Amino acid sequence: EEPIRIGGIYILSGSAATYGEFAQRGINLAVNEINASGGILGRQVEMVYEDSQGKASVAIQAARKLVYSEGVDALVGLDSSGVAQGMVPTMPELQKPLIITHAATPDVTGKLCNAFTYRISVNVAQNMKAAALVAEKLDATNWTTIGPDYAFGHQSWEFFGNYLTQIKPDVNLMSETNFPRFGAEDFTPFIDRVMDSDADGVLISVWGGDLVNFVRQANNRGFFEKDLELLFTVGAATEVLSALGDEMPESVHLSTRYWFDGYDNDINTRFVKAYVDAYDGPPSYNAEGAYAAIYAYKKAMETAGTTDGLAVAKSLSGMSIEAPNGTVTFRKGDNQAMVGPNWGISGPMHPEYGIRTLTDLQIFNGEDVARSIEETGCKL
Amino acid sequence: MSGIGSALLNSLDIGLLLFIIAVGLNIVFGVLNIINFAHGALYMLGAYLAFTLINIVGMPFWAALLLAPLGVAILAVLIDRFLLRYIYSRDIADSLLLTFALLLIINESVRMIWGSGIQVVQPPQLLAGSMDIMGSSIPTYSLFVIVMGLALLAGLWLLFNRTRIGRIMRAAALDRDMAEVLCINTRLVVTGVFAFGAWLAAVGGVIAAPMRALDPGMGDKIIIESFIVVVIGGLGSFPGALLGAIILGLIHGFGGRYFPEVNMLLPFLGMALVLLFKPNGIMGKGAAA
Amino acid sequence: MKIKILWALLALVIAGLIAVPWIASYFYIFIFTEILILGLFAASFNLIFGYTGMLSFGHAAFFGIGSYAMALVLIHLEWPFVVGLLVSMGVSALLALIIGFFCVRLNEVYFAMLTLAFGMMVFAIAYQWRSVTNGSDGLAGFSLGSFGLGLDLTLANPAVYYHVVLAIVVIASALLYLVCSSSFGMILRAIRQNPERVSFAGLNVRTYRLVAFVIAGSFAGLAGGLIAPFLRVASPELLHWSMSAEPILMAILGGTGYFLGPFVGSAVFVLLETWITSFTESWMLVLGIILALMVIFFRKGLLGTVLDWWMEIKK
Amino acid sequence: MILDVRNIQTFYGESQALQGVTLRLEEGETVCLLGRNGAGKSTTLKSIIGLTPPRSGEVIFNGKQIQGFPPHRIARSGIGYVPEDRRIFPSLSVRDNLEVAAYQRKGSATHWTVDNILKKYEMLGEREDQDGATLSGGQQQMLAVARSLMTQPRLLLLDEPNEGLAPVIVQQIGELIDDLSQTTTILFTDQNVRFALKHSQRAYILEKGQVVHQATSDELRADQATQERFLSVA
Amino acid sequence: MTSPILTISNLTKRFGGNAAVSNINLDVIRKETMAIIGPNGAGKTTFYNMVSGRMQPSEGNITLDGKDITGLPPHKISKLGISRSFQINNIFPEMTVQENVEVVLSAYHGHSRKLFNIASRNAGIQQEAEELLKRLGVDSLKDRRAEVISYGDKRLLEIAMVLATRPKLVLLDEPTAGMTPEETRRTTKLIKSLADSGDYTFLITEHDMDVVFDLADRILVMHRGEKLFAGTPAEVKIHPEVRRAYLGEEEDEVTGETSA
Ligand SMILES: Nc1ncnc2c1ncn2[C@@H]1O[C@H](COP(=O)(O)OP(=O)(O)OP(=O)(O)O)[C@@H](O)[C@H]1O
Ligand SMILES: Nc1ncnc2c1ncn2[C@@H]1O[C@H](COP(=O)(O)OP(=O)(O)OP(=O)(O)O)[C@@H](O)[C@H]1O
Ligand SMILES: [Mg+2]
Ligand SMILES: [Mg+2]
Repeated sequence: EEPIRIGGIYILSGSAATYGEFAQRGINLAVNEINASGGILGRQVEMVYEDSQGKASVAIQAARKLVYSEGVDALVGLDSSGVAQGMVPTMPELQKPLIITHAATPDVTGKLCNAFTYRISVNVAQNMKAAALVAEKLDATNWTTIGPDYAFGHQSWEFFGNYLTQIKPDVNLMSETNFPRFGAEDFTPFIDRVMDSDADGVLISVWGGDLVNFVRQANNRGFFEKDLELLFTVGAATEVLSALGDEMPESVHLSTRYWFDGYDNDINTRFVKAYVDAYDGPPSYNAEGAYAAIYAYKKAMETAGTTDGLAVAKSLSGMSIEAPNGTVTFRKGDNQAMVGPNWGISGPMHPEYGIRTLTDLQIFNGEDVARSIEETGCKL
Repeated sequence: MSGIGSALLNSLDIGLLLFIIAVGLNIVFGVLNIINFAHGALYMLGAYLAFTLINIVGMPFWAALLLAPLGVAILAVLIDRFLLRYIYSRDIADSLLLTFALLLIINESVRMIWGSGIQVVQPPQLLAGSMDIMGSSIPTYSLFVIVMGLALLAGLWLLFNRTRIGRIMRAAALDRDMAEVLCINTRLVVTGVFAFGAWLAAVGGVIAAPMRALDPGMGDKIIIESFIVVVIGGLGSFPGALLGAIILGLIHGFGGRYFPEVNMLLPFLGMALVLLFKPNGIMGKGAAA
Repeated sequence: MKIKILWALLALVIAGLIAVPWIASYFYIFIFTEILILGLFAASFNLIFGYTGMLSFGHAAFFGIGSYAMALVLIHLEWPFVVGLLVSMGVSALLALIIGFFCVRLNEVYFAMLTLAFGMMVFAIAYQWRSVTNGSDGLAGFSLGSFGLGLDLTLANPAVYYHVVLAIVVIASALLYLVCSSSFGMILRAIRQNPERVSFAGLNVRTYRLVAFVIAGSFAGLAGGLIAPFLRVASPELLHWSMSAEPILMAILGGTGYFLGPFVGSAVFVLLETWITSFTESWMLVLGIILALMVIFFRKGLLGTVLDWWMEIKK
Repeated sequence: MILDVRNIQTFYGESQALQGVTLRLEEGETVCLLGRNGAGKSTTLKSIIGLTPPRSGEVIFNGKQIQGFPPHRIARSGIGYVPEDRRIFPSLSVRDNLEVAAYQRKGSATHWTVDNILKKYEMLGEREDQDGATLSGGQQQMLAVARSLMTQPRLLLLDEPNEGLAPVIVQQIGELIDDLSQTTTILFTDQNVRFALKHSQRAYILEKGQVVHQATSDELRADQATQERFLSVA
Repeated sequence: MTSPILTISNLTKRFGGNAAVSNINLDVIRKETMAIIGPNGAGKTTFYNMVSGRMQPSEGNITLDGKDITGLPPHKISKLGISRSFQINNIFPEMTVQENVEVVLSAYHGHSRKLFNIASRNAGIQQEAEELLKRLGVDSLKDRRAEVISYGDKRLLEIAMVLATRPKLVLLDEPTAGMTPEETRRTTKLIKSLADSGDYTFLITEHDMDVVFDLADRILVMHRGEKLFAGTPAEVKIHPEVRRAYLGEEEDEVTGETSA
């Protein structure tokens, strides 16, 4: 029988190509496991990838190609928020389900939501609500941010500020914020600026290679010796931690959408082991998301008994699956998975992986940090 | 350290790194009349080679500084012999297209060889840490970058203005046929200049490696910056390239801090203003526009 | 005689293009829509590059602003499609007038760099003026209303949209072609070869370059107006310098010396990219190699090489 | 024999400019190449120096075949060339224009140095630091000849050396040719038949890419009929 | 008849410290042919560059038909009726010979502003171009690319282009340089017939004294940027300083073939 084809749209070239690669790793593991145990509906699973180049226009053409030319039954993917924003509105046209595994913009399961679009990963709103809960317990009162100068950085700060002032009205959100250009490579001016200011709490949403540069430059500047509460919103991403090694300071708050050491269940144990065996290092959050997405399709297709796009999309809605990060439910009404971010404090070096460990790990409950359906603006 | 002082110093160190990278672009353009889009890719290659030599092979930084640029220069000789030689006599558009193709090839090869992960190189022991100068602590590596930049500037200036080789390069650039009949082996000059430009790019890459995280998009990040540097300072002028690099460093250093809403615009605004009022760049000379 | 055969061939190609929705798989409707739009974009670029000799690195500014204009019209005003196209052209013509006013006084590399600077300034504005442009996310989620001109077309249907694009691109190209072969076009070619001599013939070279720049800009804007509804998004990457590089590549690939060269280049580029990405993830490597070989061996561009070869054997 | 050109054929793309040119120069001779516009005079010189390599035929210089070599190798073997359009390096100074051309062949003496040239040709000496582009037409021509001397040529090819020069300068160029011919073999072209014959010992006449006549300069001077026939000298 | 068409007063051009043209005063009479001679570097081309708008004078005024044109850009000066040729060939290399002339003609007739006519269908301009080429004797080359025709033919083409704008005042910078004697004679004759037709005023520089003495009504001799002497050909020939500075002592060589 013909295999089931699933299309993956990720960044496969340029600076952020590493994220596409992580997703591919997670997907590979899932696909191999599924195929080894008989596939989906008795059919083997086959992946077809397209490079989004991080551009909405490219991703949209890629999706059309995957659906109309490659004949895929379902789509996974999307790393960048801009790509997601552009692509999601075209999904009803394609009549195939899409599970977003990485892009974090709230809108795609908010005001842009539609019946074909799902997200299995944590979004900015969820993560920032958790961040606010972490910040609530800290002594800092003057908060500012350092984030990339595009939607993600600005949105993170907005959501964080809103939640934090709700639960802790006496904090001060500084008007002096810092948004270095994405890919700027030099963050020293912004680091100096924060050090010269009255801030005692900083939300840092810089990520990826930029974050690596940021941390190293901050070390040079003595930034971490100052008495500041630091929240790194994507700080516990394994690629960043392994690049930095012990240059990542201890005792700062790091978040990730999935911490490999945080879940004590069989699926996670199996997943982490398989990943470490295959790729020689701990899995990153977006490898986990992509891994889980394939299993989500398996369950949805088997529930629907078909690979028909509309039917599969329908059965995804409200569905729960067991994933490395526990039971994951796509909430009816906005199709956002109820998953909680992981926040912890950077601790001693991990004996095997050469990265910082997370101590005092807090795994937030997905429901607790999610916006209500009314707040999302999604009308399904 | 006071805000302005440290911002100044920081601008200087970014500026000099940019200078080292951009000056090769400047030379290749000035002598060969080629806009080398692959210059950033060669810079990246220098950085990745350094990464391999230092982190994998375990060589000291200084050996990498010597060897990695040499390797890139050798690659450049091959590129010149097998690809560029076909298009030197054609107009600038062809070289644009070919070096763009090269950029694609090198970028992808780097991704295939080194993977797309983020890599980090440590500075050598000698240059790690900070030094106290006038009561403020300055990363030793920044000083090293500044010294390297200035040393290269001096060397290049001497080479081009005080040696016959420099004049020969300029002559070959102006009129290749005429240079040929005056006993100048222009093929050799051309190959040499291209390899030299690549060498400079790679030196920039090695020097950048301990300061910048390595990823397969790092070349693309630098190429437009290099254009800006070259244009602001003036095509063909080394002190100009230095000035352009420092100005761009200042724009980045102060723009982000004091005009965050328009910081992306500023470098380009600066470049446009320079071109409008001094089309040949601040220190450029040569034919009027 | 040969010229007649060429015209007949062209007619055949257009007939083939009309038939695409019926003869090719559904996906090719999208591919050909993209080819046509990018072809028009590249042809507009070639008016200033191939004909007038001005290498612009900022042509995407007009393409992108055209797409933003269209998106804004559709989101906020809900005007008919044709009106949106006219607005796109108008806005980009205006932008081209402003940018061109400064740029046409410079030559060659300096011109290229100044257009790059202006193009990236427009990009930076679109990226950072979040209240109007929605920043890095771009404008998405607009719906296509009526076509206008009393025609009842369902633009949301890709096949219909394809035919609309085809018709508009053919008309626009015919206009551009007229401009290129007019006396004005001849002056542009003369300016490319020897601007000084043209000024000694009594013409203000800057004015001519500016007019060419504005015409090219407005047609790029038209192409941008067509791309936004096609992609369902107007985003900053359409304004980025790497988008400006595309028409350059396409024009050179196809042949800058021929009016249809950019269209051929666009077709080759889009098809190559589509095909290569199907069989390898390292499509950049393969594309790079193919590009390099083409530059080296097809120096007059594909169309030029083919035409030369054809003229040769039929001699 | 210092130069032996045997039946060379040279093409520009598909169009053939030289249809088999044969000529010989003995060491020390000064020979002129005459002919109407487009006859192929410049192409002959360019074929010898290698700028337009002949497609067939041989060029033997100093006993060695040189056709097909890159121009710099031909030039290094001892041939100097001054093109008709001068080709001064525009943004190099007069001094630098001379300096880049300096070439020292192993085992031969240096006749020409930048300093003795600038001294000898005042017109250039006065403008040592001026950019090539800003020289007047005549000054550029002087510089072009002087520059070619810097390669210490044994054979000098001059393409219309006095085109665009004032009569006084033409005289000077004539004197220069006479002077150089003491030490150097010279092959030059000129439109001014009288001038050419006065300063040469022998002449070749080209027409449509072929040598149609050769004679000593004295013979040709006297031969009004031939002059009229091939050179339209009334 | 004797009202000056071009009046030059105190014209000076300095480059750095050196004056390439220094304090020239001159009236060019309508319909006359005036030659400017002088040693290399005397400033002749620089003088032309100022009159035609290619360079801005450092000092002084240029008046055409009573209108001050000092410092106007080339295209304006051209429109006012001054047309020039160049010492170094200045054509459109990739166009055909015919198209080279057509460009100038359509500029002159204002067709260049037409965006939607088809240039190659413009019979009037085509015919006019062909006539001009015929007049210069290069009509047989009309379909060849301009860059491949020989040097002499390029110079003739350039004269055709100069005449295409029907100028009142024509500046020719060494029109016969590089031509064969035959072409030189033909060109001289052509210029003479144009001059005699009374439609043009000519300013000519030349190093070929035959041409100069043949054509010129008056001669301006420049030396080191200054006016050395101005007068009739006969006066110039015998002027001792001119002989020393320019013509050289051996008169027979100067006058070339005619004396032969
Ligand atoms: N670059 C070129 N491309 C094509 N044809 C050329 C080229 N240069 C010269 N020719 C042709 O070759 C022939 C010989 O030209 P050449 O320049 O050698 O003549 P010449 O005797 O030096 O004439 P002149 O007295 O005008 O300098 C001419 O028919 C000319 O048109
Ligand atoms: N742009 C410039 N900068 C500096 N000096 C210049 C410039 N242009 C011309 N000159 C100088 O001005 C003087 C006059 O030059 P010009 O070209 O006018 O002479 P000319 O009379 O036309 O000579 P020829 O007969 O050789 O063409 C020369 O000494 C020349 O070197
Ligand atoms: Mg010649
Ligand atoms: Mg002159």
